[in-house]
Order: sequence, then structure tokens, then C-alpha cells
Amino acid sequence: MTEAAPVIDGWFTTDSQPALIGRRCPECGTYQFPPTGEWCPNPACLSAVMVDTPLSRRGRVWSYTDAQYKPPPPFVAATEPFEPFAIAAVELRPENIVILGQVASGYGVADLHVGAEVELVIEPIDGSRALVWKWRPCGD
Amino acid sequence: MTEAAPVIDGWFTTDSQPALIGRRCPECGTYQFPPTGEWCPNPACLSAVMVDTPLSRRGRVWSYTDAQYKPPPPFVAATEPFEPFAIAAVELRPENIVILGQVASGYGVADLHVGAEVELVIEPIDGSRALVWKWRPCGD
Amino acid sequence: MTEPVAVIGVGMHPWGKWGRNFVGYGLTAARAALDDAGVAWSDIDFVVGGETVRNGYGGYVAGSTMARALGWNGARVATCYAACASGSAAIEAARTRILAGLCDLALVVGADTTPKGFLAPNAGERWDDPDWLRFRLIGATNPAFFGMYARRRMDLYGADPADFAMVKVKNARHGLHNPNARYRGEVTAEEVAASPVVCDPLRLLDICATSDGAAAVVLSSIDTARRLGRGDVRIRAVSTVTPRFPNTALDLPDIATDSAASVAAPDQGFRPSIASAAYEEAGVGPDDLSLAEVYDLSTALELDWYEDIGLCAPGEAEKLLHAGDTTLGGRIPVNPSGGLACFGEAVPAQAIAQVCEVTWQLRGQAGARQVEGAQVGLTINQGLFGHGSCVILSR
Amino acid sequence: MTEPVAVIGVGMHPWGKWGRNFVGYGLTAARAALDDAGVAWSDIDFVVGGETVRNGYGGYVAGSTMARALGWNGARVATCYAACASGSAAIEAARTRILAGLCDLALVVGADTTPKGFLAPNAGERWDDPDWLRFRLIGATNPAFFGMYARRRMDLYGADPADFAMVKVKNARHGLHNPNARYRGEVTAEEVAASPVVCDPLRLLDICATSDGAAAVVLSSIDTARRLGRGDVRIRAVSTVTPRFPNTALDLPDIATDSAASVAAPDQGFRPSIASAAYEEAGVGPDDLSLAEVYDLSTALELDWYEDIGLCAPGEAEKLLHAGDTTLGGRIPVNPSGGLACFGEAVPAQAIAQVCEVTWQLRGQAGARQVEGAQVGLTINQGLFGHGSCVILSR
Ligand SMILES: [Zn+2]
Ligand SMILES: [Zn+2]
Repeated sequence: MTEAAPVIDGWFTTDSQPALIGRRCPECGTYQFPPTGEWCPNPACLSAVMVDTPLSRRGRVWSYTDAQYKPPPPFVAATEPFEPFAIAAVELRPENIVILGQVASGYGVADLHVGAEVELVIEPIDGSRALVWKWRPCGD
Repeated sequence: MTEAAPVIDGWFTTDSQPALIGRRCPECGTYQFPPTGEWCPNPACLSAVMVDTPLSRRGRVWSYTDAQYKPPPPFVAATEPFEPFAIAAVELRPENIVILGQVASGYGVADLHVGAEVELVIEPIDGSRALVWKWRPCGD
Repeated sequence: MTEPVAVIGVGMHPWGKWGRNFVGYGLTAARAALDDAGVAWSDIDFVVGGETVRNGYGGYVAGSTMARALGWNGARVATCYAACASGSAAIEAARTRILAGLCDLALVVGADTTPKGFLAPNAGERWDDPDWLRFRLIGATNPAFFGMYARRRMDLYGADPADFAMVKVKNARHGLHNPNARYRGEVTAEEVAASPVVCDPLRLLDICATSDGAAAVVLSSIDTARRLGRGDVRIRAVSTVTPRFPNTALDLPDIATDSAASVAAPDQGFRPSIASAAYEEAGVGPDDLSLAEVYDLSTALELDWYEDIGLCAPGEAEKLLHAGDTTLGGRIPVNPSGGLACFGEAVPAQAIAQVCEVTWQLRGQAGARQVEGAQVGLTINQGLFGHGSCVILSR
Repeated sequence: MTEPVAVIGVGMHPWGKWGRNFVGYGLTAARAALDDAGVAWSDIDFVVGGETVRNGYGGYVAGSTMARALGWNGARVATCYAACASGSAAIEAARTRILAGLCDLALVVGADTTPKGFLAPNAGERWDDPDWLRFRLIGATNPAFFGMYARRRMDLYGADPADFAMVKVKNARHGLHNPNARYRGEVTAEEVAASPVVCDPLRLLDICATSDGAAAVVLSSIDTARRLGRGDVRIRAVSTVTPRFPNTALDLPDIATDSAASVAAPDQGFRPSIASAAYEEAGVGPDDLSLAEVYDLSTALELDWYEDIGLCAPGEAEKLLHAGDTTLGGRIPVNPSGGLACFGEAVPAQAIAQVCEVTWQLRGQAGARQVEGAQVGLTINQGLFGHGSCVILSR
């Protein structure tokens, strides 16, 4: 059995204090996620360099919903039959960026509201050993 | 084992005098192949009806070539390792239409020249039981 | 203000699931539009297709596919893709060519077939494709985004699912007499509430289906339209703007927004900016509108549009709805066609269909769904990846 | 004659296989073109992308993908697809918008990554997709069509494979000093003749490779260009014509031609009609050309283009080649850039790259491959499914 590993390389860490890996422009301070662009996304900035940086591990819910029906491929369901899961878009400070993710297993829309605090956790993405980031309500 | 059948429905007959099935406009007499359009392709004609009609079984080579390397999928090779095959574009009269097809097995570019007469035959398309039209040199 | 061009012909293939190829749908719509305009296909000197990415190579080159199916006539050709904004991008290509003096008569066609269920990425593995990744990493379907937008209305403005259902009831009633609509039947608030939740808080009847369908328009200069006796309906503006950095609203299909850490978000968000650009180009404002066709991908999203096109202040859309202002007979009917609620979405056709509806309304040909004395109409929507889509038409 | 627009900036990412994403290539080209024009990205008010259908959703919306990667600036956006003609379709969208008075500064970008080997259809089964069917039913790759065109030159005009090889030798020599070319090395006729046959009569070195690459141009009105001190190079014509029925030459990727049973074939075939429309728009003819960049997907195809753009009568191309007329230093150099022989094809970028080369030539900035005193240049190619692509530029 292979070791659990991120489903995608370079988007997040999996240590005890896991974090999304964003990029930051050394010239204007703009953040970026996912860390895939080659240049600063600020149209007034010509920086061709973006530096990897861990993003805030906590944020506040911008909005949320759930998936009561199984999404189509390339989505891979964690269980068969399909079990609904929740999704949250979370605003991080000081990055001032909103990032989408599934909500941690065991939590649903009833545990959320716009403005609620959540924390980043790493969980298996599906039945495989692949890992992904999720948002866990802090229960404020 | 299932009976040999055309790889695609409605494009050709497989009887002893096989022919491509085209369409003909009852209003202006324009032919069409493949028989998939819904309307007459003559821009000056408003006919919304095209009638299936067998096309001439013989024609003259407009041009030809061969495939010395295996084409990529969805092409399925008839043999493994791949054996080169020839391709001919053939002009039919009185339809005044040029139609592409593989050249019958056993024949190659050395058997062809622009203007050479060829005849339609039905052969297996690949290792399967599926059939397709091919052009066989008449040896004029 | 920009010089207007004329809409001299409009046509559709009814929306639904008819089992035909997208080319067949497009041809029906194109021929209907040509008939309506009273011009021959051979006189068209520019043909533009709204691209469909779900119908093989013929869909990628929709403009030339339509030109060929109608019979090659030597016209100039273009194919535009802008996701749900593809139709207005195609209209803009035609309008621009006319305004440049390079085209006399243009035909714009959008046609699509769509599979049942969620819209999904094309086959294959693409770890650098944002649209593929949102399904693979998160399972975030289109309705999931609609659900998040709807939830914000609830948590920020106190909206209730019953408000959303009321949009469906209204649009279903509007579409009752639309011969091109796929769904023609009353829907009650109870039926919406009894339908299963798809993406909380939205239920099945809150979310538009996907459909097969096609729409086409024939455009010309005002001079040509006058010569043909068809100068009644004019396109006054087309807005195909992109966002301004930083775009801080999470837009379908993105996994993240821009960061506003270094540059403050613009005063106006992306959706309102789409309409603003069109109003500016047309020299009119929200108060001048007689009707609007907005993209009700979900019932709640229709309410967002009320605010984004300036019919009311943010948070006031439910009030407008309850007052009956946006119902046929009200102050500013929204989606008199029945909207996507009654059509289901056919991506490259829908924005063109919106323009067809406004044209019929401005001509007074909308039958039982006619907005009395319609003078100015607006169509709006937004395509994936920052595509604004807004057309303003007037008599 | 149509009013000209100005090419005020050009830029490329070198062609090759660099392992980057198409967005990265496009950004490099776009920033180079902006630098060359001396304008800031934030001043661009229209951005057009040549679409790539092989790079996921981001490729379908190439215009907005580039706009976002450069940083959302609120510009209007469009994405054009026309197969190998996508680049000129994108240039035409920008030119048209400028001529319509709706745009001051436009950025046009085309970028692609392409897999090694034959271009093949995207994944999936599509029994109604002509491009898929030609592979499935016949195994007719792109080079198979090039082979058929080459064979016609041999059987009808007495051309010899050695003539085709001579085109490769010429273009390889032209490209020696082009820093954006992928292949920079002399090729001998013996090397061509010793390379394996791919599709008879064409050998590996007769056929262009597929490449990664990107090109971009910045366009403006003549007035704006003058104000910026960059009014030297003008686009005089863009031809995006379709065929006229019946199109009796078998065009890639079709399985059959139109039938000429009821209507006689037009006097002029599709390929010559592409150039004719451009000459008419520009008010110039073949004798006015200083150079031409033509799509040498195969060596033999370059010879077809000599005739199709009117450099000589049908069947006379080999004579022109042997006389050295189309070699640098000759009467009308063709593909001074080195052509696709030295670049390999990057679909939505190539037609834009052709315009970059002509711009450098007209400015006198082409270095060791400079055509002395270049005054007028033409670019031409043809996209799958009836897409003409021809641009005429002049000083
Ligand atoms: Zn920066
Ligand atoms: Zn007919």
C-alpha cells in the first residue's frame, strides 16, 4: 500500500499544521491560488516572479452549499452509494482571497453560516489514498 | 460470432454489387455524401428533402497516397504490427463528387495514378467483423 | 453612444430534447431568421456561429458548419466561444463588422445539444484545466455555485427559499404561451418546495435544465434595414466586458478569487459592470427599460440580476418580486419569455434566444406574453471565465 | 478598398517543445508585443485569443484566459476558432473592432501546445463528427491529404519529389537566422530523400512538425499609431472567406467534396479565392508583393500556394522555385521566416506569427533574413472546414 499523498502536487502541505500553498508577488504583495500562474495577476504589476507562501489556515465562510447528487466525472465519489457532502468558499485574511473546498467529513450545511470561522484540514479525497484540503467548522 | 456488418449505418450497401448510399435533391439534382445532411447543400436551393440513392460503383482516381505509419486513434489497425495501406480519392460520374476511401487490400500506390479507374468493394475495416467501403483498382 | 445596427430577422428551433444533431437545429433557426428577414441566404455576406464544445469538430467551427449546411456561398465566417456568453459574442462579431462597413447582411446562429444531467467536462485527464479540476478536486458542479450565490442572499439579505420558488412560479406562468419553450405548464410554490434539494438551498425546480435548442438573428446596417422595410428593432449596445482586478466574487468555475491584498476591489463588481458598460454605450439607464431577459440559471440568480442591472438596490430584489414589478403586467417584466426556467439552457443559443425574445416584444409580436408598449429591452448573462454578455435593444 | 489599421507591436515565444503551459507561452508573446508597441496592458481595451481545442477549458476561452493571466483589466474580450485560420480570425476580430470605432488598442494572442506525432481528434466516440470519422473509417491523417495534393502535382504537372525537397532546402536556409524558429540548420536534398516516406510521395522532411509556440500583435487605428509614433506597418486586408458551392477540391478533413452535378464549379477554386478577396480589399495584386508567408504544411503545398496567390500560373510553381524567384534575394521570397518547415505548426499562433514576420520585414528588422526594401507582404493559409486566412500588410 502506497503512502497517502496529495491528489495534486504543490497545492497544500500535509504536516500537522497543514496549509494551502499560494503564491505572493514580491513587488506588489498580491496573493494567488492555485499556485499555477507564472506572473503576478495584478494588471498594474509587471512582476514575472511569484513566491510560494503558505496561506492562512483559518478563514470565514463567504458562502456554502452541498452536493445532494453525485457530481459527474472526473469527480470520484468516496463511498458507494454516494453520500452527500458540503462545500464552502472561505475568505482568508490578510490574503483577501476566497478559496473553495469541500467541508470536512461529518459536517454539513447545518454547521455553517456566512461569516462562520473554519479551519483547513487534510482528508482523503475519495476511496483512494489521495489527500485533499477541506474546511472544518470551528464551531464558533 | 456475430455477422459481419457495416461499421457505420446507412453509408453503403453490402450486397453483391455494393454501393455507397448518397442523397440526391429531388428539386435541383445535387448529390451528397455522406448521407447525413438534412437539407440540400446547394445554397440556391431551399429543398428540405434529400432522397437516398446508391452512387456509382466505379469512378476515376482524383488523387491517392498511403499511410506508412499507423494513424492515431480512433483509427483501429487491421493487423499488429501495422501494415501500411493506400488511400484514394475517387471522382464519380454523373454525381460529380469526389469520395475518399482506403484502397482494397493487396493494392498500393504503385497500382494507382490520377485518372485510373477503380471499383467499390466492401472489406473488413480492421481485425473486427466490421465492414467498410474501399476502392479496388480495375487495372486499366 | 454607439451607432445602432438593425435586427431584421429572428428565428428559433424550439428548445427540448428532439434527438437531432446540433446542425439540424441551427439550420431550422437560421432559415426561420432568413425568412423573417425576407432575405436569401445567398445575400448573407458574414455568418457567425456560437461555438459548442460538446459536438465534436463541427461544433468547434460552428460558423463554417452552418455556412456549409446552408450551402457554401463564399461569405466571410467567424466562430465565437465565450461559454454562456457565446451567443452575444457572436452577435457582437456581426454588429462590429456591420459598424466597420465590412458587412451588409450578417447571419448569427447558435445551436446545441446537451446531455441530460449536470454539465460536465469533456473526456480526458487535464490537471491544468481549472474547469476539470473543480470537478476532480472538489466536486463543485454548476448548481453548487448557484447554491452558494443563493445562500448569500439568505444569510446577507434574509431571503427565503419561498422567494426563490416565487421566481419559478412567475417564469412558468410567463412561458405558458411561448411556442419555443420546452416546459409549458404552471408550477406551484408547493411543487418547488416538494422537489428534492440539489445543492442547498436550491431544489430541482429552482435550477434550470439543459436542453437542445437553436436561435438565429439576421443583422444589418440601419440603412439596409430601411431599404428592406425592416428598420424597427435596433441593437443599441453589446457589452462583452471582462472583470477588473481584483475580482472578489467567486465566479463559476473558479476554485479561488483574485486576492485583494494589494489592490482594493473596484467599487462595482463584475456583474453590475456588465450592464453599466451596455447602458453607457446605449445612452440609456435602468429606468428606460420596458423589459429584461436575464439568465435564470437558478431562481435565486434571477434576483441577483435585478440588482446587478440596477432595477433595485442590493438586497431589495425580493421586495421587487413580491410587488409584482417583474411579472408580466408589472412595471418592468423580467423573463417574459419564461426564461431558462421554461427553456432549459442550450449554451451557445441562449443569449441569441434572449435577443429574439426582445425583438418579438419590441415588434409587438409576443402574443399572450406581450409587454405592452415595449420600447427598450435588455438581455444579460455571464459566461464562465469572465465573459460579460449584455445586449440593449430598442424600437 | 478598406481603411487600414496599424500593427504597432509584435511578439513571439520561440517555437519548440518547452514543456510549459499554453498560457505561459501566450503571456511571453503578449508581453513582448506590448513592449514592442510601447503600450501598457492596462491601456488595451480589446483582447482576442486564438482558441486552442487541445488545452482544456482554458484553451476554449483563450481570450479571457490571456486577459486573466495578464490581470483582469476590464477589456472587452473575444475568442475565435477557425482551425489553422484561428490566428487570422482573431486578427480580423480586432481589426474590425478598430474600424468600427469601438476599440483604441487591441491585443491579439495565439498560443498552443501540441502533442508529438499526428494531430488527432480529442478523446471520445463521435459518429457524427466528420473529423473523427475520417480517422475511424479511413485512417486519413493530415499528411494523407498533403500526400494527395502532392501526388496531383506529380501526375498532372510532372512535378518530382526532388522539387519538393528543394522547398525544404530553401526554407531551412531561410530559417537559419530566425531566433524564433525551432529548427535552425541546413537540410540537404539528400537528407530529405533519405527520410522515410510518411504518406507517399511525401517524406518525413517534407512534412511540418507540430510545435508549442505563441505569437501576439497589438493593433490600433492609424491615428492612434501616429500618436504613438508607430504608424509604419498597416494591415490592408484580411480575408476570412468560405468556399463557394460546389467546392470540388477535396479539403482536409472531408471524406467527400460537394457534388457539381447541378451547379458548375466556380471559375476560381477556394484557395485562389482566399487571396483574391484580400487583393480586392487591399487594392493590390500579386505583382505588388515583396514577400509572402504561406502555410507550408508540406513542401509540395508551398508550391500550390505560389499558384493560388497568383505568383505564377497553375503548373508553373516548380519553374518559379528553380529560377530562385522565391528564395531570399529572388524576385518574391516566400517564407523568409523559414516557414512551418522551421517552426512546426502551433495552430492558433501560426497565422499571427506570419503577421509578425511580415511586420519585421516591412520595418527592416528581419536581420540576416531581411527582404531588401520590402513594401508589401502577404500571409496565407487555410483552416479545416472552409476557413480562408489571408492578411496583406504594407509599409
Ligand atoms: Zn505584483
Ligand atoms: Zn437542391
